Amino acid sequence: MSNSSFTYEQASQFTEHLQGPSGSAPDKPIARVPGQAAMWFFVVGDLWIFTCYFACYAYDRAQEPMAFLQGQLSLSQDLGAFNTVLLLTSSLLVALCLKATRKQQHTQARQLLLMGGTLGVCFLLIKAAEWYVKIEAGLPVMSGQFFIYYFMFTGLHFMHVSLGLVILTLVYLELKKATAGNLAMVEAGAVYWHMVDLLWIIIFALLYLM
Amino acid sequence: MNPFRNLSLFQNRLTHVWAFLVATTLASWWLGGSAHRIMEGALAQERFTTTSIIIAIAIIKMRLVIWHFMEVKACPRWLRWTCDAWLLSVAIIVLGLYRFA
Amino acid sequence: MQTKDQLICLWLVPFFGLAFLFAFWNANGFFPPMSPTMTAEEVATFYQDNLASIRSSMILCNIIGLSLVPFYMVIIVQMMRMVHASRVFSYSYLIAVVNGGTMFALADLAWLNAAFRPDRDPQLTMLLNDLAWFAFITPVGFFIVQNFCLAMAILFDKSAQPVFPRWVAHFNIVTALLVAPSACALIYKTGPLAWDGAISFWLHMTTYVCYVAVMFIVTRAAVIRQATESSTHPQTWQEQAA
Amino acid sequence: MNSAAVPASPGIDLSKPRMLSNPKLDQWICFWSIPVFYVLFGIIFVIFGRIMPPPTPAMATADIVAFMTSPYLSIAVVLLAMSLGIYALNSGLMLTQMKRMEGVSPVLRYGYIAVLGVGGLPGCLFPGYMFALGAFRPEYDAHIQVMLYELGFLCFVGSLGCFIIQYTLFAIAVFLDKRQLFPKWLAYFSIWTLVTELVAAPVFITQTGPFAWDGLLAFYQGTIIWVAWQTCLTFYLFKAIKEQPIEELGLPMRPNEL
Repeated sequence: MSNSSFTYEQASQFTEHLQGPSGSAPDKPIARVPGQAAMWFFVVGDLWIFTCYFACYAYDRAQEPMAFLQGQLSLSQDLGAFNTVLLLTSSLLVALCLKATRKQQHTQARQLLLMGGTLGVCFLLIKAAEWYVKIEAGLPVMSGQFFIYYFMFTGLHFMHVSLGLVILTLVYLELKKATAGNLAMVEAGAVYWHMVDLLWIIIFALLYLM
Repeated sequence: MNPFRNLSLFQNRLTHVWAFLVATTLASWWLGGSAHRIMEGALAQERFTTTSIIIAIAIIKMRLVIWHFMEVKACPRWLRWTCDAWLLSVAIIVLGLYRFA
Repeated sequence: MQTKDQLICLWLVPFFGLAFLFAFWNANGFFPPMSPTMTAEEVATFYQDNLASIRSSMILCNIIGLSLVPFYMVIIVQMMRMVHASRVFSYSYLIAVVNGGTMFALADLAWLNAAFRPDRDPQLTMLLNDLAWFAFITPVGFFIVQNFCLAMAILFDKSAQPVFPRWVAHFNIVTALLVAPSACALIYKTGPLAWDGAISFWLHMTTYVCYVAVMFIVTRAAVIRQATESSTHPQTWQEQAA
Repeated sequence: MNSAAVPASPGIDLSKPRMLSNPKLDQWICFWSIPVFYVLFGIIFVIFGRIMPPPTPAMATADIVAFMTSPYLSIAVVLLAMSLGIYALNSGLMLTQMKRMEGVSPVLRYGYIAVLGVGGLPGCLFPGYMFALGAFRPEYDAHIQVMLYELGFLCFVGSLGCFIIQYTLFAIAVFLDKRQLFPKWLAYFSIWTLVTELVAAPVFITQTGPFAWDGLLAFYQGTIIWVAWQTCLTFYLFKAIKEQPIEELGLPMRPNEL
């Protein structure tokens, strides 16, 4: 990967560039992709795969709007919103971690990453609790299409978050080594984690609010 | 040690983006919560307006995450366009199918 | 010396082979096999009448069902001794053996299940019986690939002292071809290709028994040659190369 | 890696005359079995069996009986029973190339062997037998035919476990491979395949809609992604064999190392 040769000097230039010299927008973007190009291939493809799911969901929802609305009302919007905030915060922490890494503040980066990961774990626990309550309430109630979509979307997202936690753990271990080659990996991990956040934003809107 | 040292949290654009994201989340949460009230009347038209706003908010949020957290704003043009094309397609596909299917 | 364990695995073959032959001879309706043209009621009556022999034989088969696996593993180890560009045929052989063995286990379980409750709906008994015969007679694809791999491995062998003689390769191809038509038992209820027919059953079983017997003899010879060679020659290719 | 040249040793006779002048012929045989297998697969499942694309689970009983008793279905299963073994050759080739990866211990390869040794049966041959059973005896009661029909399709579309582990192991191997035998994006591609495969999980609880076994998500999307993945994988296998240096073939290989 050509990105692994990306040095810290370049990284700090890149950060400055992102921020703008005085917080203003950059005039001309640097032709560079954060992380590995392969990771972006995955992210974009994954987003398109999910788009197919969303299309099916929107179509089916239009067929029987009342049944879907009823299913939707039985979900807890409050928990969903809380989970969204959790993931957003976690995303922020990971973005800050990347910033600290670019400044070669590895200890600080690890602390931030750890906090971000902990929020991710909280997200999973809350999701699991939500499922538990739903299943306890009785599966026959949830026989409709809506709940198949609910369990599929949240289940797939759950899987993505779990994979994301594995990736964050690998990034954490990489940060412990604090060698110069790890920046691309931290960036790739951050990109993946933000994608998980991205998917949750739209899933939250579709399943809980729409 | 303070994990946020040297990050100038309050002047940091990432934090501003995050605050905006949380605020819009709460706004769309309030909007979606009003589904309870609309339920009885089940006005498809009114529901569509609410839905459109909620989806629009989600699209804006995703755009912000892509732009600032994923740093796509400093990426080559093809990636920026791919991401924007995706966002636009999601909006069109979801709302179009929801409205006209 | 890694030949003692191989010889042990080899000598399991005659032991378990005799047990297999006994099991099939003992079970009424298997030697010669029952006809696929029987109606559901006839099949059900058949199971009711022959419960003891079917159950005892099939339980025996269930126990020894995969007992030929160690034998095939000896063949794989012998394939590894050959000098090849890659291990590709050994891998394929292993996967084919696993699949073939699973199908036999499935057949046996279906027979036992049919005999478990002889007074059930005759159609269900017939269904289980059909499934068992299908799984027993027709999954020839794995045997074909297995033999093909062994044959190719022998032909590709670059050892100065071939592990298996070349005719074993041809023998493997011929047995695979003889067994192949049995898959047609999925279609025919009468004639030589039905599961009780001359080709699908008799030729298939005879070929298989002969195959195991011949492979037993040549594999044993190969293992014994390995034992004598490894006492005089270096053990690994690295040592040989050194 | 094994960059040592083939040593002239008393145990090896390199001068043997044979059709084997191409030292990679064994791998090429296995490689060309891949297109052969998938062409047969198409003939069996699409042309003769009409199993792909699948008919709907919500079909009327009379139609199910008509589907199950089609004589072409039996022919398809006969072909399947004769040729399914070929996938052992494909898998063997995959394992041979995985063996060349650097920084990958045999553990992934052994897992791959185990998973592939099981995979084809619940997902392919067993459903084939269900269809063959129905076609073999049209005299079965309609409700038995319906059960066989459902069992067949649920196994065919819904058996996921083996393939999910296969994609996972492949992805891990490609990620760890320092040699980059396969490109990194192919590993990510196999994660997509995994995700789209997971979506077939609800086929067991729905009879209509996108998650049914003939559904847009459970069947079509997964199949399209899988076909694309398989195509890319085949291409890169081709490349890997073609670019494998001659010195790496054959010796030194330890006799007992699988």
